[in-house]
Amino acid sequence: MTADGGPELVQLLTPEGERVHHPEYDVDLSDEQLRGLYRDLVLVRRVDSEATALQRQGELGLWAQCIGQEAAQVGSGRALLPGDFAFPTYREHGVAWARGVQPLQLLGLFRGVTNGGWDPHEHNMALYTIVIGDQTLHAVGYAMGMQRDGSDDATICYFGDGATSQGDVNEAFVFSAVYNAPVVFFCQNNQWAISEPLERQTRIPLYRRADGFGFPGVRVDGNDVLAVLAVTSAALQAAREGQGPTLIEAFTYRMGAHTTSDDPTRYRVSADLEAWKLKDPIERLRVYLARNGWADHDYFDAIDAEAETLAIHLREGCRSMPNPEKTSMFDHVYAAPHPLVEAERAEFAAYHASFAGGEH
Amino acid sequence: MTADGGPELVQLLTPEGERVHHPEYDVDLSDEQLRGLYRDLVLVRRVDSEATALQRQGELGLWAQCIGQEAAQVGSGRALLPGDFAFPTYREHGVAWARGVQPLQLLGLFRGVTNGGWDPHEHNMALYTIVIGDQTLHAVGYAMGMQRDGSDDATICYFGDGATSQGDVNEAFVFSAVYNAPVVFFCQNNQWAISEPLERQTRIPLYRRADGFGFPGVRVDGNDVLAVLAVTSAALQAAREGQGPTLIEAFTYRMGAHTTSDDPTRYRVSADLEAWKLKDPIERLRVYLARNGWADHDYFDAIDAEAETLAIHLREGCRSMPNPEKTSMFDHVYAAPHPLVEAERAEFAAYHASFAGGEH
Amino acid sequence: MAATTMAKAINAGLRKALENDPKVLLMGEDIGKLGGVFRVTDGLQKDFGEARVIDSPLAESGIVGTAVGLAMRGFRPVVEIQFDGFVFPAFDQIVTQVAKHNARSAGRTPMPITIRIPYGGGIGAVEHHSESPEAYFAHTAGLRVISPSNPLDAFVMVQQAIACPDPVIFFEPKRRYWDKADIDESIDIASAPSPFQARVVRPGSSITVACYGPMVRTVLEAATAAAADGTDIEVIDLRTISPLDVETVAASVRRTGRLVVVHEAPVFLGLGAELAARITEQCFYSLEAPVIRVGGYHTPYPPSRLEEDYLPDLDRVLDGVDRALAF
Amino acid sequence: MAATTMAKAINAGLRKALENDPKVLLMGEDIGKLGGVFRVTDGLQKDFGEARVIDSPLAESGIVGTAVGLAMRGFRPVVEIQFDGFVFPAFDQIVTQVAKHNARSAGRTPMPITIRIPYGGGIGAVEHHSESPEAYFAHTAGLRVISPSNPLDAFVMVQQAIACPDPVIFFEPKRRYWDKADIDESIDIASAPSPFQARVVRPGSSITVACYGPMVRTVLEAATAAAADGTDIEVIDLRTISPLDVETVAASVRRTGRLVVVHEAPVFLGLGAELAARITEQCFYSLEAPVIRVGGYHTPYPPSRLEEDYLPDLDRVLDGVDRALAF
Ligand SMILES: Cc1ncc(C[n+]2csc(CCOP(=O)(O)OP(=O)(O)O)c2C)c(N)n1
Ligand SMILES: Cc1ncc(C[n+]2csc(CCOP(=O)(O)OP(=O)(O)O)c2C)c(N)n1
Ligand SMILES: [Mg+2]
Ligand SMILES: [Mg+2]
Repeated sequence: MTADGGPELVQLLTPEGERVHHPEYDVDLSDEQLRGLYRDLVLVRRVDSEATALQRQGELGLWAQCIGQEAAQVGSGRALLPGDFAFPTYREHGVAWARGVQPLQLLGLFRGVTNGGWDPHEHNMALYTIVIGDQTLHAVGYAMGMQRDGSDDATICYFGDGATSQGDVNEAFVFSAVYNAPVVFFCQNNQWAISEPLERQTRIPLYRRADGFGFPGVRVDGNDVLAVLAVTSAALQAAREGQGPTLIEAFTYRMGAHTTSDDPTRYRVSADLEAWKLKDPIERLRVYLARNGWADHDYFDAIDAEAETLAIHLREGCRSMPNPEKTSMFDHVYAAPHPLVEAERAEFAAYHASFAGGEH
Repeated sequence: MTADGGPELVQLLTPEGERVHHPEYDVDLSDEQLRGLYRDLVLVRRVDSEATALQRQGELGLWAQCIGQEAAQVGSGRALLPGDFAFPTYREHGVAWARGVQPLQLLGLFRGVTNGGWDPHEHNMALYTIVIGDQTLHAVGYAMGMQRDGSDDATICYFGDGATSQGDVNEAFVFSAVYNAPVVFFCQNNQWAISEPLERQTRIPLYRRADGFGFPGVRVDGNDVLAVLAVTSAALQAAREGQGPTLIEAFTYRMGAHTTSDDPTRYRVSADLEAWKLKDPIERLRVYLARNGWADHDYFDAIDAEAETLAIHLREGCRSMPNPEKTSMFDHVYAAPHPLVEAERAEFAAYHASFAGGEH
Repeated sequence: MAATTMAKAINAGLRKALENDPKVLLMGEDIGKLGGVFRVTDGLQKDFGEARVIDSPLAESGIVGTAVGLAMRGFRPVVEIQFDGFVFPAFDQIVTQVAKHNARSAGRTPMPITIRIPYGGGIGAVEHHSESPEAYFAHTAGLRVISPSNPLDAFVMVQQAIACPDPVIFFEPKRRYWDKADIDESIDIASAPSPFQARVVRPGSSITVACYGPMVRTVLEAATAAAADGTDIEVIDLRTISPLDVETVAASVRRTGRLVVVHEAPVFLGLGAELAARITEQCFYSLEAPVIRVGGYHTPYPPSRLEEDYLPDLDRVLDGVDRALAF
Repeated sequence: MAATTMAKAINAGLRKALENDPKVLLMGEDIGKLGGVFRVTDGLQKDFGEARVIDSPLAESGIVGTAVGLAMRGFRPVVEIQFDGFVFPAFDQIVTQVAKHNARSAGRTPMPITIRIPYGGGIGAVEHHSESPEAYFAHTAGLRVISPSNPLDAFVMVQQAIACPDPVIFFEPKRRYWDKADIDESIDIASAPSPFQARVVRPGSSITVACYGPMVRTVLEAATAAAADGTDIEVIDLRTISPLDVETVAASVRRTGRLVVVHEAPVFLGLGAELAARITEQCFYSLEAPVIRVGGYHTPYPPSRLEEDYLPDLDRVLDGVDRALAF
């Protein structure tokens, strides 16, 4: 497996912050837009690191860090139009950011106060999905719905390198190809599925999986927000135009642990991490902006300050996030009244009432 | 989709019975071996038609015909060595024949006297598998076992065009590729999954599915027993040599109904059937043998007579196949004693004893 | 429609649902031109088009998983699983997604999905074509599980399932597909009895027998036979497996003092266990005998030549009744 | 080994199995270098090699499906499902193949497969990491389902599961992974008590409470508390869920006259239903109260901040005991 992504890697901004050209893909962004992307990346990283800290402080039960993958997430998230619909895994904090989900809303699930967190319809983004691969079929179904509505929106569906081994993901490929559904499969190949390296999932580059199902696959530098934006926009456009699915493999790296419960020192060498640090998605954009005079120290400082404010907001918001009502677990199990659930709710309430004044 | 299999189709014997050459694949068979294949095809077809008749007569509950697919089954089945292991669907009567399973043993399942029928270890052939795709993973696991045993045998795994949509089949592709398992995936693309044409499963030729998983795929004329033999032998050889899996798509046609319960006139036109009749697997071999003087009328007549004898044997054997003992349903649910099953068996026996002399 | 089979009744119900709600979609294997292996969807693709009556790839998880997405988009998918034994590849999507989506999203992405499953034995089929897996679904919070026993219920209940805002597993007793009854197609499903209620289909005073789906006809036949011997069986067609209408059964047991539960599914952890536990708790002082369960054995469904011995029949029902009365 | 955690005890059991039988293989996600997310397989790949301790692709159906093939080839695969909520993608292979192979082949292709599943709640985890799906498997003929409650049982039972010629679903109570006990590693598993038998872990005379896995400790604590109030609870650790050791429970109930069943899994169609139905049938005249069930609700497992309210705890066990005694 090519450690550097190989010649097929679409790149528009080198790790050194140089703008390069690609025969097929390009973006044309104003300096304001570029600064906007930079801001996104920095704020997303700050959300991520703050949440990690909150987990260490016992405020969250768990956190799945996205550090290193911000460009893949922000680049693809920013390629979406409002009518598009995103289906994330549990790590797409950058996509959520781009879809306008409030960072605080991401924390509820990890704090254990909800299994959801936001209104999927408000943001056109599904809830985080923990069971690997399940959401890929939902994305295809949603896209089939778009077809039937005659809309020219598309769905985008996120999953990891490990997920490509799941039957459901491959069924999603089948269904999308057969129905020519307007869906973009966005695989963040961060090289690891917990402790398992890519070689445990495939013996060829993942973007080539699409060949087997008859739709295009492309490998993009997942740490290059411009390339990701360009490639995702093109794939979404193709979907809108009725050309069906595309598989994008965003070649990136999980800079952190799998989650805060994980200890990557057991299974990977730090040299890898060091090598990938040189490809940091934020640094290259910073250099590019600075070199072209589109942003200066003041600007960068201002963003850092904004990030700090956001972190404080997050910290305070998280700490003051109330526990759910005990009986809320009986809510919404069904949309229509259900006698067993109602009976259990009543028993539960009566039982707790019997402790009134006590510890319960 | 190319109706004739397209230029990528490996063929060694044309529908007109002409021997053609292929740059990659060949077989070198004696005239005796060729006659042996002819005999296989004719006898398998006779088994199939007799079983169909037995179903019509009420002796079988169901029959899944293999007519039209004999060359795909016999050609691949004859490519196997004794130590290889075959994993069939429910239609591989020709493979079973090649593995030495007695035709009568095939009938038990369709007659409803067993859910099995033969000893998988005796024939190195698994039992028929009805739930689509499940057996593909078994084949990979078995092949992984062969690797661990240090044997140089291989497994072959049968499935249909429809099955390629199942998650399990794609997971089998993943596992086989990752572990480089000695397995040959043999897909009989008979153009239909009950009433659904190939287009409901894929938008590109099925042999290309392998591209997505990083192992070779090849499309062979499934009605050409020589080409199937050649291609399967090569794939098995590659597996033995440690080159891992191959996907073979045998391009063929389901000449009959899906099963005896099916009515294909509801969903397909008879013109197709007529076109495929011209590609009959038996006829082309017959012409080839006759033209080269390797077999004459007497030989063909003798084979037909043998087929007739086999049919009589089958008919009589089927009719006299005893019903299983009532209590046999409690046998083998577990390999070790199980108190609930034993209690239910005892209750069952006592209950039936209570009707002694009556209708039960 | 006079003398309509259950298969045709469900077809008529599906047709009504397709007519009345443009968001209703059908999806499954072979449901289009073929009209399904039991012809339940016969003619619907012709009349409603391929966009609404969708032949799917051969992948049950794919069928259910895309239905989840369609439901999120505002559709009401009605999916067909071809046979009971083929629902398991979709089990993850059903248990993990279909059942939990409404709760997870606090009601924002309800799953008004109907999963039709022909189930049960008695048709002489090969392995995996005769199973009764309803307990797996009934144990799963978030799902509703119902099963009609006769053509009229089938016609109404399938429409009610589709109209329900919750996911409904709709078990069709395949061996009753050809049972016939008169059906008044003008029935208003909103004013018809709720599908989540049991029904006393034969009042009686000696003992209560609860059953559902394919067993209702069997139990009614047993009741007729028992009547000749002076045993007056009250027969309850549960109709709904989850939620379970315990009240209707309890009311009956309080009068009769005895209960037999009959289903084709294996007894061990089958629905009879739950009903027995609840009725015993609710009617402890009324019960003159423990709840007796008659059902399938703790074995795989046997080859078809043995299915008559596996399936509860009139005699086994009566044997269960006798055992309860012997206490 | 003095004061060994359950996680380490299972590790030791797996090690013994790998040592004693070259046909034993381990397979699962992250079980190699990482040693599993709970470190239960820690060090085993290092010592037994990648051919015997196999990190698998991320696909549960693939794991179980290939295990079926390995078993046919004569191996004894021990597969790990990372968490309870991730077993469902493998459900088809388990129910359709693992459970039925021995019967289908008339005993020629037994499935000596062990499927290890860390299960249950109480560890503050996110969705799908705290479920108790044992009823799905117990309802399935052909499977055996067991669950240890303490390190010593875990050490012995995992080896017995592996040695068993039948497929065993081995449910590991993950919140008890860090409970400690002394373990005598020289124990001969053949002469140890069968894993398919329940055990009275605290004799008592007032009432019987049956439980298994993570609830045993909870129930024992409740029994201690109750003893102070003069209620003498007999606690039975069922250990085996299928087959269910009804006899041991019945013998106890015949003495105490009352039974409470406790499990984390939802009550509706949970194991308590089956035990209640059977005990009521077998001890009808001994029971002074209906069998009371204490367990999970008919809801998805709630977010972790609510799990203490969802899970049966000491108070809820005592409440169940009180309700039974109140009859
Ligand atoms: C069906 C299922 N199996 C196992 C898990 C446990 N698990 C959570 S994340 C993970 C690895 C995922 O790897 P990948 O798809 O590469 O995504 P990444 O975490 O690297 O973003 C595993 C095995 C799960 N959540 N779902
Ligand atoms: C999981 C599953 N779903 C559905 C079925 C019902 N079924 C039996 S055969 C079949 C079509 C199979 O088509 P294909 O794979 O092309 O094989 P063929 O029958 O053409 O040989 C279907 C849908 C099944 N047996 N298993
Ligand atoms: Mg990854
Ligand atoms: Mg086919």
